[in-house]
Amino acid sequence: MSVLLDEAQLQIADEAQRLVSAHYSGERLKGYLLERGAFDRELWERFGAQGWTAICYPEAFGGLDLGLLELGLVAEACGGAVTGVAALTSSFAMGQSLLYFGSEEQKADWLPQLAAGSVIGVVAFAEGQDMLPRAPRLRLEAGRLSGSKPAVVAGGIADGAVVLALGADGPVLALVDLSQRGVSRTLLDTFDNSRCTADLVFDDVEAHELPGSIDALAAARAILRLQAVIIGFEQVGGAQKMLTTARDYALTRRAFGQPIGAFQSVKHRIAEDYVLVELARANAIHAASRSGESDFGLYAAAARISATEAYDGVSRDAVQVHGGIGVTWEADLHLHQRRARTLAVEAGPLIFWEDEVITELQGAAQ
Amino acid sequence: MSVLLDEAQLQIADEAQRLVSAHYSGERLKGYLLERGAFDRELWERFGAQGWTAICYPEAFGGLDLGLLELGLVAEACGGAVTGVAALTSSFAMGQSLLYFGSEEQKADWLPQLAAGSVIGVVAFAEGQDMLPRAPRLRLEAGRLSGSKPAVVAGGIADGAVVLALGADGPVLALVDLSQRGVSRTLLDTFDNSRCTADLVFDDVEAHELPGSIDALAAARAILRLQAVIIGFEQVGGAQKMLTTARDYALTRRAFGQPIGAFQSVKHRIAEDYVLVELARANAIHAASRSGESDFGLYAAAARISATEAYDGVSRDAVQVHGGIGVTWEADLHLHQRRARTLAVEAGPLIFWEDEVITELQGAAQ
Amino acid sequence: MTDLTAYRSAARAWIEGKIAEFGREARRGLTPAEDLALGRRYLAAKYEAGYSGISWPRENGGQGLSPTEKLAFDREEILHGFPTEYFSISLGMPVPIMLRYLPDGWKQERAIAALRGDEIWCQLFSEPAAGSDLAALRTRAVQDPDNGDWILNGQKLWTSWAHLADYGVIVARSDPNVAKHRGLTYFWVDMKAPGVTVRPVTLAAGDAHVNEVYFDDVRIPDAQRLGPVGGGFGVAMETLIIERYSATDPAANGPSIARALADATRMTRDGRPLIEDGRVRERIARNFATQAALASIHRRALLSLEAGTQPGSEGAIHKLVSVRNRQRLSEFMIDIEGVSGVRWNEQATRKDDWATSWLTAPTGRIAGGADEMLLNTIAERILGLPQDHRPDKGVPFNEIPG
Amino acid sequence: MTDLTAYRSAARAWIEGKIAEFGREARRGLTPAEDLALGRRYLAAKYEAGYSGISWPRENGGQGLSPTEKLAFDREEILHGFPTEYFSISLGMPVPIMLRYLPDGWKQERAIAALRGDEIWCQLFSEPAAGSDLAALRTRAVQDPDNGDWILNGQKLWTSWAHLADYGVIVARSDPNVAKHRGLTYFWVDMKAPGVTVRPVTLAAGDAHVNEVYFDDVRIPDAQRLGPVGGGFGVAMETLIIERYSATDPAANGPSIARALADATRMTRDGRPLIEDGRVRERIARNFATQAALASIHRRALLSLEAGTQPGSEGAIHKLVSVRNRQRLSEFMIDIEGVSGVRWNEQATRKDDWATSWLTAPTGRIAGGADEMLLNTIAERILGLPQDHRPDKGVPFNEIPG
Repeated sequence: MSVLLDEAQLQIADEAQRLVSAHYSGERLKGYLLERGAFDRELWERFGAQGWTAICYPEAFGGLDLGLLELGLVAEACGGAVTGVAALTSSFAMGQSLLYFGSEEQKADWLPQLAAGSVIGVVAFAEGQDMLPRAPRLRLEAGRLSGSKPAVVAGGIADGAVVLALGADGPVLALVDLSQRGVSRTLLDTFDNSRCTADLVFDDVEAHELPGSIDALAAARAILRLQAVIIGFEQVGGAQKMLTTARDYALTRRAFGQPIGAFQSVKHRIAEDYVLVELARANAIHAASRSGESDFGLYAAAARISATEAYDGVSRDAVQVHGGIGVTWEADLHLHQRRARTLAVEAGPLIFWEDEVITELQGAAQ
Repeated sequence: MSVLLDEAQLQIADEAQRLVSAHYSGERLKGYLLERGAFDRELWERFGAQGWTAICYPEAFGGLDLGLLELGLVAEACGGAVTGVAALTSSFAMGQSLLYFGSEEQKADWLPQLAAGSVIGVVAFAEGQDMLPRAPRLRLEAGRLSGSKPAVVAGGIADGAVVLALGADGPVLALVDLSQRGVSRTLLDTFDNSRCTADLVFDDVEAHELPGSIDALAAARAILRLQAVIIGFEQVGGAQKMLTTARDYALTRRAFGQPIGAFQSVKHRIAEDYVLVELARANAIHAASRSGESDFGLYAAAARISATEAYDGVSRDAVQVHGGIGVTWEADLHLHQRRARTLAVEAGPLIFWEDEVITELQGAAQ
Repeated sequence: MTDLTAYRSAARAWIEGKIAEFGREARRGLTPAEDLALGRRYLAAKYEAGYSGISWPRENGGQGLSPTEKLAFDREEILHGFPTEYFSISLGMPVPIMLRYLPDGWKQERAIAALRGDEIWCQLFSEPAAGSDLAALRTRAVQDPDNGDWILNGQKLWTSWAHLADYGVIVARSDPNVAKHRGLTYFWVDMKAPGVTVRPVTLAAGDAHVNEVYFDDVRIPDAQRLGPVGGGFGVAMETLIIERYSATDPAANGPSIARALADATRMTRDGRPLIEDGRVRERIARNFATQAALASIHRRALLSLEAGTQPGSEGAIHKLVSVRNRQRLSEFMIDIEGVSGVRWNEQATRKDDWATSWLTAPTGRIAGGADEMLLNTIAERILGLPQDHRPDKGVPFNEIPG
Repeated sequence: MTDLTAYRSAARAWIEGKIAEFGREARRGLTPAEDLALGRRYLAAKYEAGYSGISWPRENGGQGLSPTEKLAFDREEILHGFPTEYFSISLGMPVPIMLRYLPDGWKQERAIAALRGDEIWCQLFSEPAAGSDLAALRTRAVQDPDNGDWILNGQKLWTSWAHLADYGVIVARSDPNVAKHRGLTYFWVDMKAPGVTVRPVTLAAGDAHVNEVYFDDVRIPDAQRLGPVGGGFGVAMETLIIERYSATDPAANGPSIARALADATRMTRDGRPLIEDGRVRERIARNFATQAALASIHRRALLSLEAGTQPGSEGAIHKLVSVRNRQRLSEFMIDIEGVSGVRWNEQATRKDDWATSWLTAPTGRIAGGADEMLLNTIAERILGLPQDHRPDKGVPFNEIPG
């Protein structure tokens, strides 16, 4: 890692771990898996009470004026406990969109509430397989939004959204209040229903451009990078938890007269997983430390790649180490398996971020 | 495998294994590595005497009228012994080009000699990173060839070539006698000099179109597939040899009081290698059995992919299993390491054959 | 060969005639009970048509043909998604093993009932502390000195279809004072007997066809013993290799390569079909190559069978490679779909749907021989590499630290 | 921090002033002897400038600074390909260990000679039958009861730069009657002494910097012993961890990511740059991500050092990941070059050339800790997983089957 955590950061991490673990229950999360549209509202309210929803906002909007790293540490704790709270990262993304590109009025309307956690926000950029469609099918004409956005994380529970739409002169970012008539949501059946992922449909709904987002694709990309780093931390937290679980199981489960961790097929698999987690953690922290720098996009993409490789890989391996018990509904490993894959695609799949790395490297080489 | 070998085929395989092994010497091959332009001429002459150069030609041209599988079994034996004979597959490719696409005169001039092994042939299709360039830079104008072909295997020792060139109306296949003035060859320094790989330069040299190759790219592709299957067998032979070597070493070398093969890191690695070899062998034999069928291109490409994965993978692993002794010049493992990579690129790299699979699958799906 | 070809054509004709009534489409939307009933009807029809127990002796209700005919039939049947899964273990292992060990009469009645789908047998081997290490099982069988009856106590786990089963075969520890694999004895049990309790175990994807089975003082006569006292490990091993060879799917029951190709052609990024992306091409092409090789290996095994040779390592290679590849390809296909890749239809099968295939793949890599055990099998049996260190070797079971 | 920044700037200025005379370009085309001579001149210049032995005590010829300054210097120096490889082992392990164990006076003379490049020390540990399993070594050290001298007999292997070395440290078996790691004793030896024979071992890529070293009745006084009789294994372990942390290259001394990008941009298929192919993009992007992580881990370790904490597993992670990735990326870059990928220039370095990088990578995965040993280190020391079964544990060396 490029930075060593300071006292305040260590304290945030500790507190987050403590609160989230105390709140964790596999049974509870399995309930959210089975029920569309439900999420861990109680935990979400605690996030607000703790000030974690306020981490990345200026004091003027009720924020704590801290950085990506601090929010990342909270997300890491959430990842370890596969919390049923998708709003942490979705609200963050909407809030940052407004903070960077919104009008003063838009900020005043939304940021204090987002910072307090009293409303839930989302961003909706992707369409089909395009994370940042150059010509969105969602249209903004004369302040009215028409069309749809697929598979929006937290879309089923959000109060507001920043969407990427096609305006009169090309792509625009627009703010839309989801409580309006004409907004409909279809909660999707997904393998991780706790994300409250929904298709959003807009039928001639009022929406307002974000005035700072002249180059809307660049603006959306900037927001996606910020979100990807935080989700990267969440992935690291999940991967670390799966690593620890696999290690602990390998020490206690016995076969052929010894702990299975004594077999190199198990032992080396777990060691490789440790390496994956360490690489991912290093990249997440480094990316957080580069926020605002010209190479942030490059390191955000790298962090995202390592985080996805780690969480997918370690959760896959952890199930294998557990054998039969690992594939039961009762054991909590499938919660991580589901979450790993969910986080992997919701902030953009590997091929997207690989392409981002290449584009940034090409830019830097010129 | 789709076919079980019959008695005659088993006998060819046995004889080839016997002759080639008797002839094998790591020292001898290392000599060829150090000296550009040298190859195992004595073994090559034995191939001719045994009739192996004649396997895939009709009796009218002094051939044995056997199939790809029989030649493949010989190539497999050659692969196991990393022979210093690149001409087996290069002559085969030239001969098949003439057999399928040449005039009667061209066949009469060259095939009896190629079948007897008294001349050495090559094909030269690739330019740059294109295995089958659509617009070759090598030009054929009014029966005169000008330009060059890079890194032609056996190019340093060949008597004749079939080249892919750009004619007046597009790509053509042309036959060229390499003993002419105006043909120059630059032997390359490669990591496997026994292949006698050379850049061929043609300065206004007489050459003749193959009249049967109306669609020259399709014709060249057909030849490349045939050659790839035979080289696939050679790769399987090499991979099998590395597998056996690693297994034997793992049984005898001891560390920490037991054979290293008792450590799962070694044991499972070798088991995975066994699987790679079995998959590659199955695909090679299946491809050989599909020669002449409409799906031959698909299975030739699959065979080539599995063969490259196997030989690269198993030789990489075999060195690792051997530890320090495996990376010495004295041990013969690096001969396979070099040969694995050489065979991998000379008949087209993985990305080329992957694309071939996709194209064929797309064709079949329509 | 001509005979076999004729057999295959006739089988195909019969099978195709059943698709409308029993095929994949006919099953869609059925309740579990309806689907099971459909399966029983299919088996009865199959029995009537002479396609059940193809390679079993005629006296046991079979057709007295060779494994080749059975495989020829199976390879056609597997294509259509008939409701056969409830019976595949029953007819694959427990019924054949009991036919080997039990006296004539009753066993033939059972065999025919099983072939017709009227009765189902299950196989009670694994336990919570005995998975890959089967010989570590703890279910106790204590013999009553008065009448020779055995009293079973313990817990079995991962028993497929136990909740539907009428009978089961079970291996239990009859002597804890000897080395672990020497103190086991093998029985058949009536699954409806007093003291047998079956509880379903739900798996990660929500499916529940495996069970925990508890035995509380279940009393069985010595006549239900298969093989000698203390010889249970051998009979268990014999059971596991009865069906040495069966029809296989190189896609490991996941979606096909053709499906991957179609999906990657349909999906676009920035206006271009995903199939144009080298990453996608690589995955599909390499998976095709591997599946083609598995199919070829399978065909070779069939030809070997026809030629009278026993197949070798093909089963281990197939399971190891195909399931792992299915897992990775499914993960990748979810990935490239992007944000909508998280969609999941609980009704979809692993053959239809990348998400279901991916979510159930871990089970495939563990059940019926974990990857690690398959690698050991290949390394030890085929390559002659040393067995793993096993500290419990030769140690009396009751002296092995828990 | 300001001090360190100032130190780094001064170091950089000095180093940049030496590039013309000693850098990569200056070395091109030199004979081995000329290059070694250049290396000695560079070390002398470095010593004069006060950049040798930066973290060693002043009384041993060093600068009395911390590892932080040393690393700051090394990270600048590593960029330019100076001829330092002949001295890196010498100054990294043998000289520091002898400084710990030998009496004052002579040792300081040696240390200064080594720092100036006038003398070179080598490290004689591995043997034909003792690689990863160092304690299995067989070189005998028998003590002469008359005068306490030790007589060495045996063979060492993989000794880097032994053919250039003036002195060496060696571990030998002094007592075969006890468990293998308890019967070893540690000495220093004069490499020019009678009975010492050095033979170069050529590696797969043709390079010859490692050696076999034979000891035939080489007599050394007991004063050349380091540590107690029978304590050699401990001193050997101490030697290996002296240089816990050094400057690293995330590309494992292979070609850089920038180089891969440039090559893939230059090469075309069907008129399009290869960098547009998803397969190429994936490899380059994922390797970039991994290398970025390794660099970050390295920076964290440096910050930890500055903060006074000992680094942990970073070295094992770095070596395991970076070399393996270098091997695979090099293989891939050769592949996509197509038919010309087989070209090889024996003069090229592994940093310059994919083929050389690929051909030498296997050595990197074995020397100085094989992948398998690194995984064991991580699993056992960091994760607390059990040690491998070792049947020779506690068995007297001469009773272990060969």
